[in-house]
Amino acid sequence: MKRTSGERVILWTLPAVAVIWIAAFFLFPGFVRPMSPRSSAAEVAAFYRNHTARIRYSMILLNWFCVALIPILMLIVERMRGMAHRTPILRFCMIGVAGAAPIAFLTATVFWLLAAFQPERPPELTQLLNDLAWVTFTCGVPFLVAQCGFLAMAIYFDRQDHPVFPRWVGRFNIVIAIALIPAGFAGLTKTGVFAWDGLVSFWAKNVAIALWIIVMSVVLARVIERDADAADNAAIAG
Amino acid sequence: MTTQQAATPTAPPARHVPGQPDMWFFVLFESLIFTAYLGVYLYYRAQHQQAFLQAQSHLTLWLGVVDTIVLLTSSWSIARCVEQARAGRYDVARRDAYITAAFGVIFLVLKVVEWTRQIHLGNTFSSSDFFQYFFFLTAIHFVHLLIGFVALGILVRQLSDVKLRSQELVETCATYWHTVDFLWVLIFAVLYVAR
Amino acid sequence: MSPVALRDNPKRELWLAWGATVFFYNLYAVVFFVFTHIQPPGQPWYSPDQARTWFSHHHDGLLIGLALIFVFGGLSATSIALITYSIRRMSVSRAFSYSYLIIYSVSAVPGFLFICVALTAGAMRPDRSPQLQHWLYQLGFLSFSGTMGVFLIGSLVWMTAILLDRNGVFPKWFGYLNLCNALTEVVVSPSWIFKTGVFPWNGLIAWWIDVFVFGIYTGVFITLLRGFIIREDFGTGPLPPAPHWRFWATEPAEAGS
Amino acid sequence: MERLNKRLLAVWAILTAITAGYLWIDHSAVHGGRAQASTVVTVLAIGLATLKVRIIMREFMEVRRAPRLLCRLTDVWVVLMAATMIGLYIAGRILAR
Repeated sequence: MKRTSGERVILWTLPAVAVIWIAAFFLFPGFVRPMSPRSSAAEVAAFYRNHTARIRYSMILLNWFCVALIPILMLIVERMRGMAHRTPILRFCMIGVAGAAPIAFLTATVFWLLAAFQPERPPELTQLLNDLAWVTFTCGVPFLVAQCGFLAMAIYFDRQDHPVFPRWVGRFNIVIAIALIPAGFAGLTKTGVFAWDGLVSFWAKNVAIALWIIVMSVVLARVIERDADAADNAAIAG
Repeated sequence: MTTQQAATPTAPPARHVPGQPDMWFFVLFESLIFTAYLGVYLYYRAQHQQAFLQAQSHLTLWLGVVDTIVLLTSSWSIARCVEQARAGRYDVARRDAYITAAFGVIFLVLKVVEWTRQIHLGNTFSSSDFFQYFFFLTAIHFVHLLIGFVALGILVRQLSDVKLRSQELVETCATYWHTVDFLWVLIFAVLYVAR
Repeated sequence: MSPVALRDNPKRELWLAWGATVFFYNLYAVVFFVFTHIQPPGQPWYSPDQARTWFSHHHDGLLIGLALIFVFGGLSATSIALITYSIRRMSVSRAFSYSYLIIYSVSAVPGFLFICVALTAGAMRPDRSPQLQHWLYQLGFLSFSGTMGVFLIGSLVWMTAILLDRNGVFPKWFGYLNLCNALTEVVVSPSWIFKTGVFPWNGLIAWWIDVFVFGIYTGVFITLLRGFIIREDFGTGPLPPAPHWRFWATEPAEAGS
Repeated sequence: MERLNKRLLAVWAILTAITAGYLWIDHSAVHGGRAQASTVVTVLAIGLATLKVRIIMREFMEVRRAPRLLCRLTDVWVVLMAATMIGLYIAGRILAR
């Protein structure tokens, strides 16, 4: 007997978290028009001096909420119990990467906050912290790529009459994984679509993450409703 | 799943591996690692003899000799312990295990005293090449000895609990303890006596 | 094995995780030794100028090689998951398996992400001031080597599980090999103290003997995991011995008790 | 009252005597109040130590009652350890010249 009590509560934290994330995203002045890796040290330092407050508050917010997706991921992991798998190994893979990805993002926020903590420090130091933050944020995709890959594989192997997730969700995860991969190469160039402010490494990557969260939460909501209804019916019948 | 293995003390067969054969894998592998550590030390020592000799003169040889004899005595005790356990005299065996532990503790205390003395003399982990090796080798051996107390704990539990008693495990733990002993014999020779 | 056979094979998930593990360790070796030349490690005693030269010298290799780690690094989870599963198959509490899963998953971030970030940041701007390049250089190598100690507890968790296990999932000697590995992992920590001699991050004792032991350990556990998958019967009792090759298969002790 | 195992006592006495013998070796290595580098002393120290290791393995660790494979394996190991250590020491001395 699956214990599903409270899963709706966890699911409904997502809209709240999404609002906070979107707010933080627009509050951080370096995201709306992504900071360029071509900026000189002086420009970067000026940026941190001019926007100190917005950088601090947005990053503190992200610092609090970067782990907020973990409960949602655990909902997915719990759904994976119902899949037609022989072993829990893909669940273990998911749990493994679910913890590492937010910690990587947390590290990036620490660098941003550190740069904004003392904007009057020598410009080169500010630029160094800024580089570390952006490299961690942009290139730090390994756990997300693997997460999509593991989930796609789990859905592919879920061969039963009523699979937990529809088959297209697996293919969707592959597409997202592919969209995330180029960001790993952002260190190779400072210009063009592959640079950390570029179309591929910034926009495609972050839109892909947003899309993944939206689509997966809708899919998850449907599955959870279905399970909850089934549980209710069983309770009535019993 | 719930029943424990029923190990009754029996006379040893003509030729048998003392303890789990698997522990002998550890003995041989760990000896190789220590041989590598000691070999690296001897190689560099031979190239910088005066510096090593000068630093080595701060060690007290008789303290090292006492250390060695203390550990040898603990090894002797645990060897007796194994024999007594095999003969089914578990109370005597347990007493021998406690004697082993006591000598082990004496060794640990002597080591801490020696380290403290050297640090007061200004010889620390980062003060000279010789003392790098000295502190590294004695410390990593110290850690092995601490794990030896875990092994002794398992051994005493085997001797105390009628349901658990496994001569194989007693011998396995003793084999570990002897390994810690003979590794010290090697460390002592190259740190205190080698010139 | 053909794809069709794999689809119906009840062990497909295990074999895929095993294959991914082999792929990951090989990729790691190729990236670190061939592409980036992070191994053998750079000299710990480098001056700021030498560190800066090191970055410009290895510029392309570092960026391409580390990008590969950024893309495939998440596959490290497969070996952790497989080992977690193997511990769950033992007759010990699941607390052991979950401890192993958490310890190794969390260690991945300082274990390999920090060095990738630090060295990528350094290679991206080879014209940065030597002092800062020097700092990135040290951050990279020390976060990579100096944090090996976290695997001490992880190895001991696995060791304890193997030694207590009555299902014969792994031979006991491998349990003791875990102890050997754990004790060499802590030997790397003097790299926080020394720049020359045998104890820095490229030292003979602190690094190479440890890498040698870790290499043997990794090779052995990948082989043993293969044997484990072959023997796996999806039950809860003692694992049956390997069908043909009995080299690593300890007899399931106390079977039927 | 259990009987004292005379064999183990003798082994312990021999091992302790060899250990005490190091004091004499050390004494002989000092010339004019200062310790001198000496290959003889080093080789002797390693040789005696590995001899002690073999005695510990044979008697205390009961290898003498173990299958021949383990007897031979441990003997090979003792030789291997001694040869590696002495070899590296001598290699270091040769390279130092």
